Amino acid sequence: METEVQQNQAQQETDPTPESAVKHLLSFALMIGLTLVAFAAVMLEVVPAGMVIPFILVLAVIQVFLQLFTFMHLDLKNNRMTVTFVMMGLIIGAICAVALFVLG
Amino acid sequence: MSAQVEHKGTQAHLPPHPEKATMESRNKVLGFWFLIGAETVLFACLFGTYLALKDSTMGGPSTEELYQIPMVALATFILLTSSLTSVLGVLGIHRNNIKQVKLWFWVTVVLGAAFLGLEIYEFFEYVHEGHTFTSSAFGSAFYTLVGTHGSHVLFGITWIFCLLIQLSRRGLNMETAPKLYVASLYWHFVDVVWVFIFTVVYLMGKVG
Amino acid sequence: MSRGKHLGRLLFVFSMIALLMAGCEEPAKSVLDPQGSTGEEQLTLIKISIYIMAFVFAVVMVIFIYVLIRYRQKPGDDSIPEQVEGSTKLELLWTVIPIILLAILAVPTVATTFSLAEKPSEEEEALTVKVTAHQYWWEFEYEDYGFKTAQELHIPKDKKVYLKLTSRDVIHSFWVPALGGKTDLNPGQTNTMTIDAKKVGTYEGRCAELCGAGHALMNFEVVVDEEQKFDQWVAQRQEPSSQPQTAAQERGEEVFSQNCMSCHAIDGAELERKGNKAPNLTGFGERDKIAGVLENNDENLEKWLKHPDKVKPGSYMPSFDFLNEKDMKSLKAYLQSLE
Amino acid sequence: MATLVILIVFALFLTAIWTGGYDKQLLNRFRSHWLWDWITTVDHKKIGILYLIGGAFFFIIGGIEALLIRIQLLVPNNDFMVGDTFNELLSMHGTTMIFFVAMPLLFALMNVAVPLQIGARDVAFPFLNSLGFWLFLAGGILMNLSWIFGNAPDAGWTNYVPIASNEFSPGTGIDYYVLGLQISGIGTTMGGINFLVTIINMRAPGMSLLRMPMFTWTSFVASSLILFGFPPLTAGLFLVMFERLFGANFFDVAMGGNPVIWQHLFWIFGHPEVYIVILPAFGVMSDVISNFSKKRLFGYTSMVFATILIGFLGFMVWAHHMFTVGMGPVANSIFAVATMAIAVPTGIKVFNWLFTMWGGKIRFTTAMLWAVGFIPTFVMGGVTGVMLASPPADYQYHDSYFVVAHFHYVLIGGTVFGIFAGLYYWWPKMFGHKLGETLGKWHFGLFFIGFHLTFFIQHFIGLYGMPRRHFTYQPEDGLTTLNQISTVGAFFMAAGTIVWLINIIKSARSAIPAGNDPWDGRTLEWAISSPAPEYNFAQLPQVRSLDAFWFEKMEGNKKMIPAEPLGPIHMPSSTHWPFIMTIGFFISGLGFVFRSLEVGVLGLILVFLTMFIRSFEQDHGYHIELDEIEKTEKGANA
Repeated sequence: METEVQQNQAQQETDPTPESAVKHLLSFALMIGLTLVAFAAVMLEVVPAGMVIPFILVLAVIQVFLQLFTFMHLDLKNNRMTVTFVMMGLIIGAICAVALFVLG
Repeated sequence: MSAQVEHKGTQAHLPPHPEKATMESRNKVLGFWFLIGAETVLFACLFGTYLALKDSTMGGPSTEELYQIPMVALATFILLTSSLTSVLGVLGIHRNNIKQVKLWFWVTVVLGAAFLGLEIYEFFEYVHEGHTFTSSAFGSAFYTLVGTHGSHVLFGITWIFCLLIQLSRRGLNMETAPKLYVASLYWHFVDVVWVFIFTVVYLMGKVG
Repeated sequence: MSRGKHLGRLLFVFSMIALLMAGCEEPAKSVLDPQGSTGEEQLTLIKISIYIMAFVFAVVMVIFIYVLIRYRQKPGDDSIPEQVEGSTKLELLWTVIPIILLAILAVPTVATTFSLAEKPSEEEEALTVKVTAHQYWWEFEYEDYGFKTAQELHIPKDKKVYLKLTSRDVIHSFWVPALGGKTDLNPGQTNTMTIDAKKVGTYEGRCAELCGAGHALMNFEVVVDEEQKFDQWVAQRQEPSSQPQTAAQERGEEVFSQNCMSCHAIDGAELERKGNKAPNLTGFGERDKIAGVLENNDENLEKWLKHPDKVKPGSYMPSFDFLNEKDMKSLKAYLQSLE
Repeated sequence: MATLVILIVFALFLTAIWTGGYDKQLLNRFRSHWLWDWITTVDHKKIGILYLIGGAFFFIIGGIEALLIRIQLLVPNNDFMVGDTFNELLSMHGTTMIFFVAMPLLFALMNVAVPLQIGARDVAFPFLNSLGFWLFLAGGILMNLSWIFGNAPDAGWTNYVPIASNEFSPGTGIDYYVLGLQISGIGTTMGGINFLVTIINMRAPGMSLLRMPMFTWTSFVASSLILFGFPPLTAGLFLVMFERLFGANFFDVAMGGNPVIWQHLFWIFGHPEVYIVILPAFGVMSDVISNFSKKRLFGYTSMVFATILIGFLGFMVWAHHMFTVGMGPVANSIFAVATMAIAVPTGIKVFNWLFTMWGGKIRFTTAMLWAVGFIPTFVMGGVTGVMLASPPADYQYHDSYFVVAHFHYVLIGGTVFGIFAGLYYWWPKMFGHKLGETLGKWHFGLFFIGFHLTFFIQHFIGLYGMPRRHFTYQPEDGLTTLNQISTVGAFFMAAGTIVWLINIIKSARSAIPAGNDPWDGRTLEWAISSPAPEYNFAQLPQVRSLDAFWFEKMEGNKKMIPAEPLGPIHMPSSTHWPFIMTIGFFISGLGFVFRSLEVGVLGLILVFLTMFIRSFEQDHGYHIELDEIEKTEKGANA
């Protein structure tokens, strides 16, 4: 198997020293914070009534990107194709969901 | 014909990023990302269906009466934490530290099971209140969306559980490491879907 | 090989003749010969698009035929043609021109889409008809006049008719090619559509959305009359003559109330129960067709009553094969007497 | 009781496998049989041939259904096949032709050509590739079993609810549709992912994205459409299944449901599906036209971007199938304009094809005839497509024979012509010999004339007021002659297809070796022997240009320059698990069709069990040694 271990240009740049957990812990803290804010916005009615839904949706979207780019190790530089397809999935998904909601 | 290829991968030779080291593992990870893309659209369609039908309660309890936010919040924190633990497991792979990998993935499985237990309990509660799969269009759409997510959680913990067995039998090598990496991607995806479920289903259901 | 070529040419000539022959028949209901303003507006748009598209098609064909003749490989010529990469100018040309052509089509398209969706204004005093589709028949309710009829939609000439369309069971689609395009009838939803007719006559209508076994025979007619005649028809529908006159008809009414009443209704008749599962039969004797498909005469009526499923597959009407000859005759007499 | 029996049989099987208490000799006999070789193959070229056989089989079935439909419409008020029978015919014809003919035949071409065109030894996921084929076959067979059990789907290939709900379509007909499509859909999604990863990760050195042959590009875009287009169908089919089998209420108005949701889900899938089956055909045309004009593709870069644009816009226009549903003028206008926009990239493609031929040296081989016949036919279908994009006009065309004519012009004139062009073109690479040219020209002639006879007329049948899916018309409608011509045309097409089958048999009998490069090819697949050896390339080629092989030939090289030294080649080993897993899916599907939850779940258990076993299996393939490769290569060049 090792004979097959090929490294392409992208991987050669990666740092051989293992990444630290600090980034992930920070990201996790942020997620918990965003979740708390979302729950608070709904339960405590601190946000103006009409703005609650867009507000919590934005928070959810931020969380998705946190997951994608920290936990799931997606990064734009090395995985351009992956990022393109994931974004396409999100866009088409959003269109489907909104269309079904509005037109269905 | 030709001889079977012998497997020589041992812990000592594990490269820093096993998920990118061979063509096979790169294919696996990329293919899995595509699957995630497809699943995103699948869930989006179920979300759309739910949104279109959520007000058709046919006299049953409405979203506002039904949902219990404290329980949802608990489930959310459990699942978010499990997402962190699975990424810590992946860091273990990158450090070639099998103990760390085992520990964090076991925690992930346990948290996943706890989440699933909460969800099943929640469903029982709802059925008790007259909100069932067949009681209304709302009921059907709700259980289909949340249930599909639940079945993903179930599949995820079973999968990681199987991989943990493989891990203890064969050690951390070029075969098990990419599998675990992919499983953790799956787990994060399940988490991402839940972020939308608690936002779109539960919180928006409370806003009305 | 040469015989093959010969035969091929013959086939080609034959197919061309066949295509020409196709133009000879006179179609009874045609999108291309509209009788109302909705159909006319749609035809205008159809024509604009056909002209633009015919132009595009012609351009492609001219280049296509020229290329095929001019650039076929000549025997013995083994030279290698120049490997052209492309031409920005040409490529821009066939990007920009289609965009312009499509813009020309898009403007009237959007305008017509909105104008067709408009509700008729107050001054137009539109006639409102509620159309309910059933497997496999049509119900027309004249809400302003308070009566229902089936299979035949009567409308006055030169007057806007505002249709409110819904379905009792599955999805159907309302289509009268000569008067205007389709609108679906969805269960649990009401769609609207405005039509009018500029010429007196009878226009064929069809169900255009697969709705089950009898889909192909879910036909109806739109009968257009001068306003005066239409008013007469309305008056008669409001005061129908449904009382049996002869002994046979009286017996027929009895047979009707014993066998047909649970589903059918007849306005003005002194019958106890009035069904609404099946077409309202008031004025049946005056209708052109039975069940929307058979010409309305005694023979066909018997055929229909005895074996509805053979006439219209999937029909929910049970067979009345069991009626004895006398009862059948009186039932037919009664039905035909309804005006 | 039945459940108990099944459980016992199942348990016995399991014990037999686990304890090894089965007849080993019998198993060995199985294993040495040539069929076993095909069942367990993971070789993309062999899987391509399997797809071809499967697709051709269903093509014949779907064709017979079409002929029966045309016979029924030969005379007004015909009573040959009416009512539900006719609805079953048209539903099965549509579903079969799209899912079990167009898709697998394109997958056949993709499997054969794509890895060769990018200079790869294999696809990214040989296991999934094999599984995808078997699932397609299982889905197709499951759905066609409905003919034998006497209750075929009858709600059209669009399967609109509520006509497809229990209330209005009792029995098991629709269940075959739902489960058959669900199973084959899973396979298709896998196939799509496989090709995406193959094309992204496994290209030969130097094969940059903008050096890929057009067919590879279109396969790539079509695969991404599969990736995002099939999940909505999967979701929709789940909803219908839950509604029919478990009493859910998504579409039942009385329970608060909404039938329009299914239409949206179906068309969010359905419209990309149209491009899934047309784009690879475009790719075949591009390669064939360029090859037989001896010219590089005119405007290659704009072709690539046009393909991507078509793919992307393909997701934004689904509602143009639903203009009459009552979405309101705003939604209708938006979707109308978006639809028209697709005409621009499509037009770019047509003109690029024309100008590829311009200045070339056109050779009229059969493959090229299909490509040449494709251009006017597809343009016809394209322009009627733009006409349909205008909602007010569409109110008239919608669900009439005009639409039937339009989509047959696109699907036959585009996809089927493309498939035939591709088959005549790649046949030597698949089997080592060409398909006969004379019979091929007869095949083309009969099919082409028959096609236009059948469908050109149908534009007028529609405009004269005949809705589609009607099993009859009235004598006074004035549609008799038109329908008769159409029926005659259908028989011409059938005759053409028979000539094709004769051609296959005849050329296989004589099997005159075609040589490695019978067409003076331009792309990599012509640089290796015909049929391709199992490892494809003994040495991965170094790609230096678009039309890599042509470039080397112009440089005076007879072969590609290798990018690596000759060495042992790693191959994946054959596996029977995809077949076993498919059996699990099939049992499950059949169980759900017959409303037996136990059998359905049992089948799924078999599926998961197979997955489990597969996950624990350690299989690292095998190597083909150097001497073996040298022997093969020598034999091929001799």
